[in-house]
Amino acid sequence: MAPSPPVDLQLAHDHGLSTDEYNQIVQTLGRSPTFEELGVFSVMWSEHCSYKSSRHFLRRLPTTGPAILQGPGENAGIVDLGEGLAAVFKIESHNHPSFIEPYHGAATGVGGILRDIFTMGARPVASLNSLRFGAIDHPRTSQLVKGVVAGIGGYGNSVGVPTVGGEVYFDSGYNGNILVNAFTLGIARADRIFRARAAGVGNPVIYVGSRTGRDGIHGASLLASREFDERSEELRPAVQVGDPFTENVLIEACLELMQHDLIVGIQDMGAAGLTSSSVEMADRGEAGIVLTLDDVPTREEEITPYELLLSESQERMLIVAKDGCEEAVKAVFDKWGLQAVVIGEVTDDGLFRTIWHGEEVVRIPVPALTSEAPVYERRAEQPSDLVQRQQLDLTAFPLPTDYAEVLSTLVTTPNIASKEWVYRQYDSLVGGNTVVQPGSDAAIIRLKESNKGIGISVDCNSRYCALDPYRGAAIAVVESARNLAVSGAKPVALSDCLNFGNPEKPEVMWQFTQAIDGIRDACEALELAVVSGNVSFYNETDGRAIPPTPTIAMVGILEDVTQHVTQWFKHTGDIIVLLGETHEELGASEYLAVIHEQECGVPPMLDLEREKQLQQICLQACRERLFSSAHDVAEGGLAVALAESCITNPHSALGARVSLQGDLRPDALLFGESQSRVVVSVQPDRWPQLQELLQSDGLPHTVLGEVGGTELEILGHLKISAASLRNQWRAALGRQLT
Amino acid sequence: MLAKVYVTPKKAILDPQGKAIALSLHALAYAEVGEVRMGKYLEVQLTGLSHQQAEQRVEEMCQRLLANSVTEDFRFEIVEE
Amino acid sequence: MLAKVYVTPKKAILDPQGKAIALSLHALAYAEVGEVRMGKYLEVQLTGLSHQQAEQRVEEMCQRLLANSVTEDFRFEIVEE
Amino acid sequence: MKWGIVTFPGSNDDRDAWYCLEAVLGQEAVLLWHKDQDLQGVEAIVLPGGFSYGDYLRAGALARFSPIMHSVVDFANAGGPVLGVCNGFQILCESGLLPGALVRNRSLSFICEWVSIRVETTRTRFTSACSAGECLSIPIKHGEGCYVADTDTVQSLTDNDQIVFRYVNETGAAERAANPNGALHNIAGVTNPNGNVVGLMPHPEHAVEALLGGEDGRKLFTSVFI
Ligand SMILES: Nc1ncnc2c1ncn2[C@@H]1O[C@H](COP(=O)(O)OP(=O)(O)O)[C@@H](O)[C@H]1O
Ligand SMILES: [Mg+2]
Repeated sequence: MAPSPPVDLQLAHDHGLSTDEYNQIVQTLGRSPTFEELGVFSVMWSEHCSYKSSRHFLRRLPTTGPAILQGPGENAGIVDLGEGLAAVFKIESHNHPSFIEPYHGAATGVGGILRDIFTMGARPVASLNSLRFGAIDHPRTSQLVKGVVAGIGGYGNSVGVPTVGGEVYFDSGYNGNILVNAFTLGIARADRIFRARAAGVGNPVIYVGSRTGRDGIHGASLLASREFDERSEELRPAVQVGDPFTENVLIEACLELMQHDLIVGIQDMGAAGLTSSSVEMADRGEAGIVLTLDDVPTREEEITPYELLLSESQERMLIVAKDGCEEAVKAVFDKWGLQAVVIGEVTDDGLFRTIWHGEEVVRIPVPALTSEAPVYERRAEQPSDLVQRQQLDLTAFPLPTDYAEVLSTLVTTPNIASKEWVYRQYDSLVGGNTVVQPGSDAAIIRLKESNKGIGISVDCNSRYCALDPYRGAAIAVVESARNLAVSGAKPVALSDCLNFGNPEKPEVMWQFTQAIDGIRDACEALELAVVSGNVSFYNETDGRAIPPTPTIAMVGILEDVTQHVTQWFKHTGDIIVLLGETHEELGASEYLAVIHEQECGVPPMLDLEREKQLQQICLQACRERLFSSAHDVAEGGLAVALAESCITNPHSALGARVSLQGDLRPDALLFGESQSRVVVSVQPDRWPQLQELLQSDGLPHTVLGEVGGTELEILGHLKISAASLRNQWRAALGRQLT
Repeated sequence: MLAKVYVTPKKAILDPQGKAIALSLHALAYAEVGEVRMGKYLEVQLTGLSHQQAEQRVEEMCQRLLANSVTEDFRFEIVEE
Repeated sequence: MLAKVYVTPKKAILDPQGKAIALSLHALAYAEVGEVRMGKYLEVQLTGLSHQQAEQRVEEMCQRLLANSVTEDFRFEIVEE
Repeated sequence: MKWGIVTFPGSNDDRDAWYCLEAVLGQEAVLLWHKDQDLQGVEAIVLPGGFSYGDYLRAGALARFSPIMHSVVDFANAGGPVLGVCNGFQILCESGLLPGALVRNRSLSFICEWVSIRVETTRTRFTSACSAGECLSIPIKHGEGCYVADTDTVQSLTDNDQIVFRYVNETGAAERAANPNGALHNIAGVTNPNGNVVGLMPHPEHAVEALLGGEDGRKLFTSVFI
């Protein structure tokens, strides 16, 4: 085996550590670190594991509430569902790996988030994903989309967790950095939550799951460097490849294990594998941990202790068992054909220690890797060109002559076109709980154990965020909440995935802090808590950062799942009503971007009080079963929302005849994206009751017209066959992805 | 002319299929079986190329499409039929 | 000892993967490409067998597990390393 | 009536089939572990959907050798009703209990959607409660559901009335456009000569509750016990 290289400042730099950080390490240890220790520090102090640039600002987010059982800090957040049940959920990014190898990158992203959920004792019951790709005509986009979607399906379908929703956007801002954010929700018994704690001196530390290979080792550049170049090509770090079959049995085995009283703590091995899992468990348990690396099951010969500590091989878990329960634990995993090996024990010395060939190669105080890791309050500065990009002079844009033409162009633009091409490749039914499949504003699943249901929606309009990160992030929160409210699910908590560029750049840091404040203010107004999340920085290529993308995954509850509502028109003769008001707002709209090829102006203004009022009304109307359909107005504005109400029924199209009042520019009236608006349809005999509700509450609303016929007609503006519009809308994405 | 292309998972890359197949063979009492690796085998019909051109074109096809350079190795042979 | 096993789709069975690859190759302007067939290539490590035993054992593995007689043909070679 | 649902490692819809039978249809249902041989006296068996052994090598190829399959084969040969759904259908073909094989979808991609299938024969244990020509709305979710068999096999399937379901359009016609995966003659399910072993790609256990999109799948199960 090749000898470890000498540890010096240069090597520290190769590991991505700054000079100050290296000095802090030497100071903490009172000596220079070993090669293995340097590796451990470099991963534990990496942005990914330490949140060193974001931690300070994340403290601003509201994280508590009556229904919140677990906020940020554990593997996932937990919400109380009542009746002794809890929802465990989190969203996580797998952006960089997915760009390098779309299939395996996306697949292992799904595998990783699943482990975060079942490690807490929850059975995963629903996954969603939020995807961002470059311009659809960019040479790499098509292959990336196909690879990512196949990877999400390939893993999720096989592992047996339904993929019930998500979002996909295309924007040239992602040409060099795609985003793959994966969300999973699991159901646990509120009194049977498991946490990632190492406690009880002498308790055995047990390694379970796949063997360790050289997958995704972080010191890639290093291993390929001078000291090692006699090592052959195969010894280079390898991309992680997921094994959904192993994950499938790992889930069953872990959930079965948790039925018995055998373990103290359990943690998945995610980023920085063995190192972060054991260090985090020791940290949470305020204990120490010692591992004998020689006992770690390996896939290849000649793996070094450095590689064992940093490998990111998939489908592995770390368990702290009760002393004496080793055999019982092994028996459970053996039943499922999995390996369980004791590799260490819990200590009281507060140290992370690892032994290799009888020698101590790592000896680090646990807090040095966690609470005492560097935290940066980086400089934030508004981008110099922002004000200029926010300018918008509508008089510069001539009114279109054919609005029907504009509408069909909009419903076939990749960001609005049907995502059926994507979600039909996902098993959205396994588990037998899917009440509303992909295709409506929110996914709805039922709880077998009760009458309740859960609604989930992921949203972020990154064009809004690029032009105003504060308002854009606030809108992401209210839109995902609105998607739930119009579906009958009361929003309770969210998980956020904050995707940004290089935080060492003041403009990026400014976008980040603005987005945090936007999320905070929207959450406080709507009484929502952030219970889990993930930060992904350095989404940047050749100095070009992605548009700020704070993806919001919102979870809501239906007390009675049969009260859910879908977005498409149901019956001829139903009355169509617009809830909310339309203003002359075309800034940052899909209409400007697609029809006038301009991405400028400010996003629509947001009145949080009005939004709250709207959502409460929608929830009450759903409870009283007043809506035949309800669909929030988003990209493409009112005309597109009406069109979607006509054409998104999975089986067929249904026409409508409406007239829009208002002395706005027609294009703003039709395609403006004013917030806090919902298109609903109501059976005539229920309209009086709804009208009374709206009037007593003083929510602005307008009767637009009536459902029926084969055409969508917006009097004085357009008339178009609903069936043909539906066909164009369904075929558009697949056609453009050739 | 026929190109026989063999695409195999890189040595250090996990091969879940090979692993599962090996386990099943053991279960079927083929104790003699050690590691199993599973890859792809492609037969590509070619026309109107010299052997040398074929060599160079197929090499290129493998790099561009037939093999995933991140996870797979490839080798091929050109045979006249 | 190593068994190299080649599993190919029967001529009668349509091979959508091979077809798709041929199309992509044409799209990449490899006009010389005719039909493409895609099959599996397995490498099975063997220990403690005579060459003859290996021949007979691997034949059996193919018939029982590695190939599906309805849709696939197989052939293999045993190589000493 | 007592049903057994086999859990292979990687089975996914085993719990769904159990819930369908036990909770929705009020049957007694037990999960049978793939390593066991004892069928616990069940009177009907379901080989569920999912990805047994990850579908590695070929869907169903590895599961077929699980110890429990010996008992399932004996049970089937003795005339016991056996239903193979999706991966279960693939396992039945791999183990020779049903003719033909299932290969990659023509589109090469996984497909999850509700489809319409037409009942071609009511003489099987799982279609006796249906009427011939009746169309059922049932979801499919598979990547390897393209049914293939050689010409002689197809001929004998036709001659012996062994084709049980075909994919059809909304008017009940088995046209090409209604074929989601390229299956030969739109075949969605087949049976053995006896009619006691049935395999199909669609998931009847996922079409038994109105709340979840439809109840047409019930008939396949009620056929056995009513
Ligand atoms: N990547 C995806 N995976 C699964 N479903 C998706 C994906 N992208 C979009 N969908 C589904 O397509 C429908 C439309 O998506 P979208 O237009 O983003 O909805 P909304 O604008 O209401 O948030 C939703 O039901 C969504 O769940
Ligand atoms: Mg919406």
